[in-house]
Amino acid sequence: MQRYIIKRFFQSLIVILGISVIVFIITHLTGDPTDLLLPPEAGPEEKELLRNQLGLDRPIYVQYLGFLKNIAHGDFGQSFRHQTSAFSLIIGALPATIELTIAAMILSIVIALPVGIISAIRPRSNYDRLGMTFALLGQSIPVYWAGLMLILLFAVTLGWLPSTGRGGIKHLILPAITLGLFSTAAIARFTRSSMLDVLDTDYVRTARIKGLTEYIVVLKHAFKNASIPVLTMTSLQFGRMLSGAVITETIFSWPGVGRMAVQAIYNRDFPVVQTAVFVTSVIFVGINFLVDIIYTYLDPRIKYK
Amino acid sequence: MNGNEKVLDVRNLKTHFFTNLGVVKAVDGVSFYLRKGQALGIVGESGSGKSVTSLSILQLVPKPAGRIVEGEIWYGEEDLVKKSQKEMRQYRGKKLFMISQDPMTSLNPVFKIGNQIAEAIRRRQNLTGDDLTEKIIEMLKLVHIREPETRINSYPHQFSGGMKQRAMISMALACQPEILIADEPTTALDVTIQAQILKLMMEIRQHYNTSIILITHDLGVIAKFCDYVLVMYAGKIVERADVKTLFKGNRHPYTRGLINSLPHLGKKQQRLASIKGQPPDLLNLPKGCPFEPRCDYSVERCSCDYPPIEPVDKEHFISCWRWREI
Amino acid sequence: MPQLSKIWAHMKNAPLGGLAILFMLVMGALFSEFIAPHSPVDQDIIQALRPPFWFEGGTWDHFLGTDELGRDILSRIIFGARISLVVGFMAVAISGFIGTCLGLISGYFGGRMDSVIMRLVDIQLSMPYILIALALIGALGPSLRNIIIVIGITSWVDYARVVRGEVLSIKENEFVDLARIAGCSTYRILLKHIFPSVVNSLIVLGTLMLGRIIIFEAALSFLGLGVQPPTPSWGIMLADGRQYLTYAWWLATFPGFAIMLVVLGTNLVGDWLRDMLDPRQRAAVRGKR
Amino acid sequence: MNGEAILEIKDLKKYFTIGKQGILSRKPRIVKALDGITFSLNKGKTFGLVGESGCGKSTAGRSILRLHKITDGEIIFQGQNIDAFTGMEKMQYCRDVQAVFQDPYASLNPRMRVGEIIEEPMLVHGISRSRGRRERVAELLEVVGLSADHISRFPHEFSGGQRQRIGIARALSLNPKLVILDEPVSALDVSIRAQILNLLMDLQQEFGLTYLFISHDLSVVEHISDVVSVMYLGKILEMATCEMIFNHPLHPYTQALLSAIPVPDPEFSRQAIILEGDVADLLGLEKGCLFRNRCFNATDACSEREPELVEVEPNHQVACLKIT
Repeated sequence: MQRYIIKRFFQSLIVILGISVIVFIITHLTGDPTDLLLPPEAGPEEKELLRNQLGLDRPIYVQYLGFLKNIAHGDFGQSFRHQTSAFSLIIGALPATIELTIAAMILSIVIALPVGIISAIRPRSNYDRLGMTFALLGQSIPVYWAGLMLILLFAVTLGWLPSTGRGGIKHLILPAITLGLFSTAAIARFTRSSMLDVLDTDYVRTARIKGLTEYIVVLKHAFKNASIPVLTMTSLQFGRMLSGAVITETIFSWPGVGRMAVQAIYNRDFPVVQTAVFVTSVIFVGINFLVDIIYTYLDPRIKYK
Repeated sequence: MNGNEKVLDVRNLKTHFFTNLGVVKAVDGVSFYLRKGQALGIVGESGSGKSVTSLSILQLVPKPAGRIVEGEIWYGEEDLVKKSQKEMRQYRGKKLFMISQDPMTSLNPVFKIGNQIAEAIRRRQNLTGDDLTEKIIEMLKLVHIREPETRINSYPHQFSGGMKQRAMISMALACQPEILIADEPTTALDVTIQAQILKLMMEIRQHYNTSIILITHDLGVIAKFCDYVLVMYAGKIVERADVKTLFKGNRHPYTRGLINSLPHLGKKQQRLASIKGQPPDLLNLPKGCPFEPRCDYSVERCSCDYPPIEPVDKEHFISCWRWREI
Repeated sequence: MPQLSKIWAHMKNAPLGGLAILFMLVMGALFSEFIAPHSPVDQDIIQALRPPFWFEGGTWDHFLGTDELGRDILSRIIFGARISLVVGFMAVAISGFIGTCLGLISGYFGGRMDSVIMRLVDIQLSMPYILIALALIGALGPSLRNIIIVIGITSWVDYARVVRGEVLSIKENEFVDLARIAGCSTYRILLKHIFPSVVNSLIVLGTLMLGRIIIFEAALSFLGLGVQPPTPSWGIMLADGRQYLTYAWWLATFPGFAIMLVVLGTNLVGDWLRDMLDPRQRAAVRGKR
Repeated sequence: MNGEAILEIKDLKKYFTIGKQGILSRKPRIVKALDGITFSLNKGKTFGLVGESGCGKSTAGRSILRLHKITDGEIIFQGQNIDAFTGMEKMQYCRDVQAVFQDPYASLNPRMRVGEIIEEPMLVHGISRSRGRRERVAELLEVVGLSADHISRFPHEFSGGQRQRIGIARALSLNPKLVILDEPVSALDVSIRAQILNLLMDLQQEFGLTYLFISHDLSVVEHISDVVSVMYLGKILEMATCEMIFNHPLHPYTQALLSAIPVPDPEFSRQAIILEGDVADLLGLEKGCLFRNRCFNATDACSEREPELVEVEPNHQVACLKIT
C-alpha cells in the first residue's frame, strides 16, 4: 500500500512538473511582454535592455529552469496591473474559490448519490425516469445560461437572493447551484449506471442468496463497490468545477481566482494568469492524490498491485 | 434413498426473458420434485435453461428482462412463486442456499472473507464479538481451509479459486439450508480441485442430510454425485430418471447422443459418436420438438407437435414421440 | 454490422426529439439565409428591445423579439447555429484525431509510451481547460481558426482515455494474436483489427462531445474571447443579453435555450447510440441466461 | 519416440516478471511459467500437452507461435532455430505454423466477414489473386463442414462450434505443417465437442498435419493424442505414449489427475486420489520437487533434490525421485 501511495506521489510530482512546462510555454506564446511593460513610444534600445533584465535573451531552457526555480519559491513575478506579487493576489482570491467549489461539490454529492442509487434500484420506475430526465437536462444546460436564468428568477423577479458578490450563505446559494448543476447531473447518472453494473454481479446475488435485507445488499454490498468508479468520476468533476468556476465567478462577480484570471486575461496581465493556472492545477493534483489514498481504503485490491 | 418426503415440488415452471429481440423461453414448462436428502442433477448444455431453473427457485431471475410467467414452486405448504422479494428473505439463507458458477466473482471483492461468512452465520445465530470470530474459524475449518485464524482477515483476491469455492461452501454450512443448489460449482476449477470440492459436498450431504440440486454440463460429475437426473434441452426436460437408468436405460435420443459423444478414459475409440447440427437458437425455436433438427430418429410428427412427458416407469419420464421404439 | 432485426429493434427506441433537434440544427446552419426572416446584422433602432410576439409590444415580424440594436433574435439564433456547428464539428474532428492516435498507441504498445501518454492525460486533466483556452486565445487572437484549434487541442483527453481502454480490452481477444500468427504487420493489426472495434465508441463519444464543445465555444464567446461581434454567435448574444437581464430577459433567454436544446439533442442521440452500439450495454439489455 | 521430428523444444524457459523493476519497486517477482521443458513433435502425429491452469502449457504454445520472447532454450523447426530467423524466414514460419485457440467468440474478429477472416492470411502472404483466394476460401469452408454460402456472413451469425470450424479453416488456409491447438474444444458444448474432435482427426489424416494439442481435459487428450506429456508448474513431470500414460501412469501427479476425473458411469467406483492443497501453495518450494507438498508419496529426499525427467522404460519418461 505504501508503495502504491509513494508511486502516486511521484506521479503527481511529474504531473506538476508537466504543468509548469505548459504554463511556461503558454507564457511564451503570449508574445513579448516588453510591449506591455513599456510605454508605446519606447525605442528598441530600451526594449533590448528590458529583455536583458528579464532574462528573455537567454536560451529557452535556462529561462525555464529560472522559471521553475522562481515558482518553487512562490515567485510568479509582479502583476503588471496591480504592481504586487501575482502569487499573493491569487492566494488572496483562493478562499473565495475554495468556498464556492466545496459548496458546489457538497451540493452535488448530497443530491446526486441518493438520486443515482434510488434510480438504480428501481430502474424504469417513474422515479428513475424523473430523476434521469432532470439529470439529462442538467447535463445539457450551459453553466452561464443556468446562472443567468437563476439570477433572472431568484434575484430579478422574486428578489429572494442577491445576484452578485460574496457574503453570507445567501450569496453562496445561486453560484453554488450554478457551478454544481452539471456535476450533480453527471454524478447522478454515473452513480446510477455504476450501481446497475454492480447490482448485476454475482457477489450481490450471493448477498441476496444469503437472505440479507435489501438495505444491506444495496448500501453495503453494492454501494461500496460502485463507490470506487463514482469516486474517480467525482474527482474528475472537481477538476471541471475548478475550471467552471471561471464562468460562474464572472457571472456572479464572485471575487475568486477564476474571475481574477479572466480579468487578467482581458488586461493581458500574464503573471496573474499563469499563477492562476498553476495554482488551480496544483490544487487539483493534490485532490487527486487524496482520492488515491481514499481508494486504498475502499478497494483492498489496490494495496497489492 | 433417504425417505420419500418431497421438499420441493416444481410444477410447470415457465421463466421467460423479454428482450428487444424477442422472447426467450429459457425455462418452458418444467416439472420435477426434490426429495429429502436427495442429490438431484440437472444436466444440459449452455442455454438449456438449467441455471435459470435454479434462479427461479430462489426468485432471483434477473430483472426486468426475466420473469416467471407461469407455474408453481412448492416448498412445503408454500408456493415460492407467489412470495414477494421481502418474504423470500425468510427462505434464502435459511431454507435455500445457492453456490454459483464462478467462485471468482461470487465473493464481494471489497469485504474480508470473515465478514462475508459472518453475514451467513448471523442469519441463524445472533453472535457477536469473539463468539462470532470463533464460529467463523470453525466454519473455515469445516471446509478445510488452512490457517483459518489468519484467513478470516483475507480478502477474496488473496484466495485461490478452490479456496473461494470452499468459502462459499462454508457459508452454505453456516446457513444450514434444507436445500442446497450448486450451479456448476466446479466448472471453473481444475480437476484435482474439483475432486476436493465434490468430496466436500458429499461430506456435507451425508452429515446434514441436505437435499442438493447439482447443475452441471459434466455427465461424469452427475454419475459420481447424483441419485436422480433431469436432462434439459432448450428450456424443457426431455428425460428424467434415476442415475442408473439414465446412463444404462435411457430412451431419449438426446440423452443417448450426449452420453455416446463423450470420450471414455482408458477406452480409446477411433471416432466419437457425435450429435449432428448446432444447438438451438432460443429466439427461433422450431414448432415441434426442439431437438428434431438434430435427431436421428425424427419423424414427421416431431416437427409439428411437442411430445408430452410420459412415464416409462415409476421414476422414469420422457418426452419423445418415439421413445417406445428407441 | 448488426442484423436488420437488431437495427429495427433499436430504431423503435430512437430519440425522435433528439434527432429532430440535430436535424433542425444542421438545416438551420446550412440554409440560414433561406430560413431566417431577417438579416442577423441589420440594425433598426426603432424596433430595439421588442419582446417576443406573445408579450405586449411584440410583433409577429420579430417572433422572439429584438435586441438593443433592433436586430431580430430568431434570425441571429438561426445564423448562430453556423458558428456552433462549424466549431463543433471541426474541433471534434481535431480532438478526435489526436485523442484516437494517442489512445491507440498507448493501449496497444503499452510500456513506456503508455506511461508518457497517461501522464500527458493527467496533466491535461489537472489544468483548468477554460483558463488555458482563454489564455491561448488571448495570446493568439480570437479568430475562428484559433478557436477551433484551441478547443481541439484541449479536448483530446476523453478520446484518448476511451480509446485506450477499448484497445486494452480488444487486445486481449484471441483474434489479435491470431492475426499476428498469420503474419499481419502491426500497422495492419491496428488498422484492420483494432481500429474498427473502436469506431463505435468514437461515434458515441463524438456525439456527446459535440454538445460539450458547443457549450465550450459559447462560453468563450460569452467571456468575450470567442468569435467576435458582429458575427452572430449564441455566446455573444448571451453576453450582450446579460446586461439587459433586468428589463429585457429575452435577449439572454432564447440563445441559451437554443444551446440547451442542441446539447440535449446530442446527449439524447449519444445515449441512444451507446445503447445501440456499445456491446456491453447491449448485453445488459438482453439479460443473462 | 521414433519418427521424423518436425519441431524440437530444448530446455525452453519463459520467465515473467510481475511488477516492473523501477526506482520504486523493490524486487520484482519472477514467475517461471516454463522452467526448462524439452520435447519434440513428430511429423503427422499429435502431441498432447496436459496440465491444470497455470502449469505453463499455453505459454509453451505461445512461445512456439513467437507471441512472446523466450527467456532461454531453443525452438527448432525443421532443423532451424526459430530465434535466428530473418524477415523472410519468419513469414515462411507463419505459413508453416498456425493455431486454433480456445474461445470461439474471441477468435474471430466480429467486424470482418467470414470470407475476409479466412482470406486474410493468404492476403498478407500475397498468395494468389483475389479470385483465386475466394475460390480457396469456398473450398476451405467445405473442407471444415460449412457451406460456401457462408462466405459473406459475420461471425455472430454462427454458433460456437461453427465458429471453431471457421477458425480451423483460417488456420488451414496457408497449408501449414504444424497446428497449435490450444484448448480448441474446451469452450464447446459436449455434443459439439465430438464433432470438432472428429473434424480435427479427419483433417490430420487428409493433410498430414502435425498437432500440438494443449488441453486440461485428459479424456480429450487421450482421444486425440499419440504422445502425451503432463505439465506441472512449468515443468514436464511425465511424458509417454498415450497408451502408457493412461493405462500405466507412473508419476503420482498423473495418477491423481487421472483418478480425479469423474467417469460418466454410475456403476464405476474407484477411490479417487484426492490431492491436498492448491497449485498456488508455493511456500518455501525453492528447491526440490515442486509437487512434493501435495504428493502422497513424498519423502524428505524430495525437498532436497529436484527430479530430472528420466526414461524409465522405452518411450516413457518420468520426473520423480521415487521411481527413477
